[in-house]
Amino acid sequence: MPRIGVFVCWCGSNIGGVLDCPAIAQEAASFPGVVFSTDYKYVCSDPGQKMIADAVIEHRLDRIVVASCSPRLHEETFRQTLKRAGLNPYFLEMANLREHCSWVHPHAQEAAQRKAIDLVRRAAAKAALLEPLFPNRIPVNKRCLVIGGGIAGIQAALDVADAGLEVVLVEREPTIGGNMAKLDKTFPTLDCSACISTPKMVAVAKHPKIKLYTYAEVEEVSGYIGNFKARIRQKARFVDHTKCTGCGTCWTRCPSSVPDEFNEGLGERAAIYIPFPQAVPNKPVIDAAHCRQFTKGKCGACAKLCPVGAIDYEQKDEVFEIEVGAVVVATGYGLFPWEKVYGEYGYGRYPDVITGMGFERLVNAAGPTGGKIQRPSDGKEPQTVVFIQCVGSRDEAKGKDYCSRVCCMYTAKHAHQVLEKIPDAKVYVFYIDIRTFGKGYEEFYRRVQDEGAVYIRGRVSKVFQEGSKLVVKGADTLLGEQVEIAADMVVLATGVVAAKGSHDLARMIGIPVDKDGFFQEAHPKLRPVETHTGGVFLAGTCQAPKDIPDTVAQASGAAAKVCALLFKDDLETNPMVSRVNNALCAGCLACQGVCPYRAIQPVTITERLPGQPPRERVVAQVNEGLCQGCGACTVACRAGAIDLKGFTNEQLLAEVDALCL
Amino acid sequence: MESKLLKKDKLPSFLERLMESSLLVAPVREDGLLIYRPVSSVSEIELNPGRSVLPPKDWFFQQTEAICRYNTAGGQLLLEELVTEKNAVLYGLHPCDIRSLAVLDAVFLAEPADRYYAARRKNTALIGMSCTAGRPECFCTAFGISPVGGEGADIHLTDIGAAYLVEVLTPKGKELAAKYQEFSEEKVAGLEEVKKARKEAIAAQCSVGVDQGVLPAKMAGVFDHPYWEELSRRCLGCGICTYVCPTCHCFDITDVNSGSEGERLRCWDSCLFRDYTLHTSGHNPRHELYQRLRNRFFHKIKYNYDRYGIEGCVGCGRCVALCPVNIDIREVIATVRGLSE
Amino acid sequence: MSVSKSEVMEAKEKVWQPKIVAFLCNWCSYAGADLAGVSRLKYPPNVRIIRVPCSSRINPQFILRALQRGADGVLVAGCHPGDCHYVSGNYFTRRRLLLFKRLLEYVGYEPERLKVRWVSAAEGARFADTIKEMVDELAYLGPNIRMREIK
Amino acid sequence: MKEITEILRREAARLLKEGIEFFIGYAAGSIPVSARPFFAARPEEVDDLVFNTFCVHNLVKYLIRYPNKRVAVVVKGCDNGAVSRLVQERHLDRTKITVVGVPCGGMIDRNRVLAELPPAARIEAVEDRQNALVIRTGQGEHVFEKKLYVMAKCQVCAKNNPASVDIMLGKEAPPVADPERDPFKEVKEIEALEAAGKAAYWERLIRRCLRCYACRQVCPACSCTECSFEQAVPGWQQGAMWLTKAKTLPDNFHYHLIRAFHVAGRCAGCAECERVCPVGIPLMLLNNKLTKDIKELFGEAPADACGVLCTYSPADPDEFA
Repeated sequence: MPRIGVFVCWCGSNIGGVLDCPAIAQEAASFPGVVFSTDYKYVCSDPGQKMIADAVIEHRLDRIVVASCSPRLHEETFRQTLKRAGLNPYFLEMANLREHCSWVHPHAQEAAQRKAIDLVRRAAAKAALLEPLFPNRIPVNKRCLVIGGGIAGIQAALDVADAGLEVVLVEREPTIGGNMAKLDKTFPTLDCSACISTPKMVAVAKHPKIKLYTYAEVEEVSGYIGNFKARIRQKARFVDHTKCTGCGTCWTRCPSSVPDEFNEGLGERAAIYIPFPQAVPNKPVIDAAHCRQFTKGKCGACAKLCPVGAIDYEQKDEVFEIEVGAVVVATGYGLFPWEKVYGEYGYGRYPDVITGMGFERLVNAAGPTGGKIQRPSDGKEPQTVVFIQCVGSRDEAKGKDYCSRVCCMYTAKHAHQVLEKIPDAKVYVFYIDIRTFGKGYEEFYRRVQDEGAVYIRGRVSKVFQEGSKLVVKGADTLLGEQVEIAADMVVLATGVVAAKGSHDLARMIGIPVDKDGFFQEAHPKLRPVETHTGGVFLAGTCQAPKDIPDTVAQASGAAAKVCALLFKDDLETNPMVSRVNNALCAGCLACQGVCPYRAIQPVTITERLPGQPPRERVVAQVNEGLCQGCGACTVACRAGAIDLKGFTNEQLLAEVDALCL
Repeated sequence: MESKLLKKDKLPSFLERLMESSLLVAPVREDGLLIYRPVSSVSEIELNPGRSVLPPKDWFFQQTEAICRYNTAGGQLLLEELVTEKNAVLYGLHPCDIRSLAVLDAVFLAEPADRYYAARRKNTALIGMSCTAGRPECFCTAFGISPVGGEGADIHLTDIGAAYLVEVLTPKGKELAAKYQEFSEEKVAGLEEVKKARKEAIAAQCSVGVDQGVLPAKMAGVFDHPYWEELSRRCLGCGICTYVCPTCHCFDITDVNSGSEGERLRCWDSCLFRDYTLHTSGHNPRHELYQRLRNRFFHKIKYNYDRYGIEGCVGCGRCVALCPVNIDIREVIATVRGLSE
Repeated sequence: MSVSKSEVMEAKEKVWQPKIVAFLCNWCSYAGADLAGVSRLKYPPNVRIIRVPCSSRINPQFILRALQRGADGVLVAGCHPGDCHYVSGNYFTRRRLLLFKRLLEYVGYEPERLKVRWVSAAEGARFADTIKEMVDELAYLGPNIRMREIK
Repeated sequence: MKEITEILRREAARLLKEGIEFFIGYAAGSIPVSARPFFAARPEEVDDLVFNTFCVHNLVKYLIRYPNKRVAVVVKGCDNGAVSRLVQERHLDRTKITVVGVPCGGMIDRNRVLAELPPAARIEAVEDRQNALVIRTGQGEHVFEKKLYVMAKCQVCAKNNPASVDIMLGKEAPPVADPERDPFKEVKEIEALEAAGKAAYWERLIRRCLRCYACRQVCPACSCTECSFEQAVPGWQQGAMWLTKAKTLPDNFHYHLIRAFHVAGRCAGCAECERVCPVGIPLMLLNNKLTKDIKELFGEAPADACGVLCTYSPADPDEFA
């Protein structure tokens, strides 16, 4: 019979203010197996933990129930307490009296008290059946996979590589650089985006510890912390980069022209191309969907012209597998597809209604207009420019209620750029609220107002074409009147959304996404770069909208986490994994079918029953390194031969029974 | 022995009167199944029952019986024994089932007597009922049972057309007869002949004979015969034969807990189940199905006789009729006889 | 069936209150219930929570056991489909419980006795609302007496 | 039928001479209107083999006992599904089994026939004609039109000629099922009841269960080495005590609901569970309910080795959102 000790925590007044903790402890003393019970102000405090350790010795306790806060918070704390007290750390069961009782039922103290007693009874019933568990050790592969080559991925890769670890960086576009490479200037310092990001791009390409795969995609990630396997598809570029010198002959002479995605469709590129002049690698790829050699079966201009014979129309995708110990997901963001939902702004029918990112390209010296601000429709310099903020942000009607965090500032920057480049231009900004929380942001916003930008608080209800003008109708909610502006160009501050394909990626890696499609961090405050999957970390806007300094900071944070993990030689495994009782297993392997980690395999055993001749038969076997302890197999197993340590059938039934008294 | 007549039309009112002072357990047909259970109205009763699916043993030795309650709250053990003291009358027992109670008595009433069984037995009066026809599976005569005999009942009824012949066989029966004498009439002559003819007619249908006292001895010699393995090939290992058997009496004890209180239950068990003789070590002396099936037949024909002087089978034919794979104890008896000759 | 009942038990029987046993997955729904607490959302104290790693750990037999031993209603909550911490666990849960819930209803349990909900770690309010909703529904239905031994 | 029996004996003798361990078929039963499973182990035993309209038993379950032996087994259409299921679940090595298919014209529901004979009538002879069963008793001749007295499963049977067997005996039998009959008619009738009505219906039936486990023992989908409901000693076997031996309403319900759930999507519809039940619980109403729901919710059962509950589709209906 186990000897259970029950420790009821007041958590100051958090629990003690609603529940009668001494009475709970007193009631707990009558539960089967409980030989000691007490209450204390803060059980998690040093004296509280010492009290447990002392009681273990004094009362020869071998199972501990702590009735306090959520086990998600302090389970590990108390496991360590048990360990220090000489007990197996898994001889702990917690009753959640705070989050699940006192905090939510302050209005019904009597019923809450009864509930608290039930919760402790449940914990004691489970505690009585706890078994000692022992972790295994698994080796750690000292290589890191970074998915996404934007500024977040670049920063994470460089930090990890600089620490001396190997990095594999995979980018799906032909170049690294991401969205930051498209930006003209960065707020509020107005330094040139390319000038500060391209050196980092080059550093990645040159770093001896970084293996860079561009135009490649991660197709599958399997395995577990310290021991992942990733399958990577290197898409066919049709250009042999080992031969190519990046001379540029091909793309200048290519007869095809295609809307240029890098320039947000505002310019054109060839079918064989580099996305922008400072691309890394600075070698082209062929866009087979638009190349005449592929679509029409004849052309071959680039192949004829290439001085080194690097063009290879026969090139195939290559698929290969790498092994890594950690994964950093840095897949960035997309922009809100406003054309589909904003009918009031013309569903994208008016060429002079452009997005903020389009404006970035328009104003960039390497952009389609060579840095001159010209309207796409007729190439004229706009005299009146209207900026509309919160397009796809903070707009529940369009399905996005969060703030994208960067639009206020980039719009201010755009306003500044118009006023700087076009003398006497008129600039109007429609906004809901202005959010300028960063260092130097508020000052920059004031400066733009001083420069002449007119800020109008209110939403725009309609934009329509009238002659060569765009009429912008809206409300000025501060003055309480309707506003109508005849503009030459309208710039929409489209919000930040989850990147294309991020949902599929999340499923492939096994990390959750939040309601908006961004990857879910393990804790919003305390574990912002970790995910719920051990060994997988987040960097940048794939987690939530953020500006460049925050992105870079998070990337470095993720890199620090990767280093902390990969500098270990081996890891302790979670001992709460499945186990098979061979005597009951019929070898049907229903469990194998439901295991998401491929942790179950058939194995042939020799069964020796008392008084029976030995017999060979197949049973299921759990790989404890792969098993993550979800327990799906335990329900698939009809015979109950497979059980989950720490959450056994017997324990769970005891919990049900204890709650149903 | 006292004999009387009970007009058929008076039987319901007699039973109704019985119900006033006792619980009446009687054959009832539910969805075509004949079972014995306490009734609340005479109209529920099948007055001239055939063979029930479940034997009436369930009344004395219940399939699941709470034998005590306990409470350990506060570190103290409180026990409450649960013995039924209720008076009951069990109506409509056929001779084979009456005999089965003698078999169970040998087990449960031998010292130290089982008090749960003993209490029910003591407090229950038995009203027997002669058979009017045999069924294809009947073979009670093989064990010397008369299909019209009431030995073991307190009062025994035999259908003789418009009335029942009432035989009052025990002091308990006498008490009942005296208490309800307004229902009975004096017996007419010639009824013994009716009974005898009925007995012979049914006996002629019973195809199997058992040489009492001889067959048990013969069985010892066939314990290791391959026949048992062959027979067991089609056996499913279910518990039908044991659960419908009027003399099977194996049970298992289970505690059903609910926090610090609970009940101790006595539940029927079956020697055909794989965990029947399973030891804590994992060893099972009857690991193979043939060993378990053999044990059942040895118990019915030999062990029970050796131990108590009475066979463990009463020829009711329930197991023969209900075995899903037609394992027929009559064939087993015949085969064993053949094997040992 | 008790020999001597505690006063708490007797008090409980006087005014019947629905009792809900909830099985919550550790990563989403248990965290969601924690969030309800952190956010100080109030909901009726009729629910008792059992933590499991994943909703796919919930054997239908646990649900049946709870309903037979004293629960008036059972709540099963897990991550939203596609968001399972263990990749696919809740898809299996969904299949199993779609079927099992129908089976329970087929033998006479009212549909309200078993509720399955997807509750994410961010949906504290949804958890609290689910409990409120269940308590209302169960209070209307009355005590669960199905498939129990009535002594 | 006689013809089939003759071919059957011939084939059995041939297979036994070729060295198979057993030929599992049927022999005449010892009680009227019955047959029994029969294991022929030697060529001279084949003369006891029969195939007639009483051969209701699904013999496939027996194969689990001989996982490493060469065995031949007679299957009807409704028994056949169990073979592939047991092979998929690795209980059987298909290469070691010879599956002998017999065309089936429907099996007689013995209980219904006997119930219509006059009480205490002695059966003297039973004659199996093409479309009728003729029983002679001391009180005359009773003719039963087979079509009206076949088992419930036969009335909706869509596979009375087993497919993909190793040896098929005789000619294909014409369809047995009544095309007008909805296989889920009874299930739908129960579904239409109020909750209280459903509970009353099932409580009355399930309370009666003896827990003799015949339904489990005969079921080819109940293929566990040891049933989870037999693990009565918690802790010792690292198992949980799901059930006690107690015949109580909750435990009876637990047993039947979970057993039905365990065979969900794996039940081949042979209805043996219902046939063997000594207290007449219509167990197929549970199995058919699950079969119906699976079809409605997830479409036709996939060929997945471990069945419909071991797989999923992200597009499964979501009632829980």
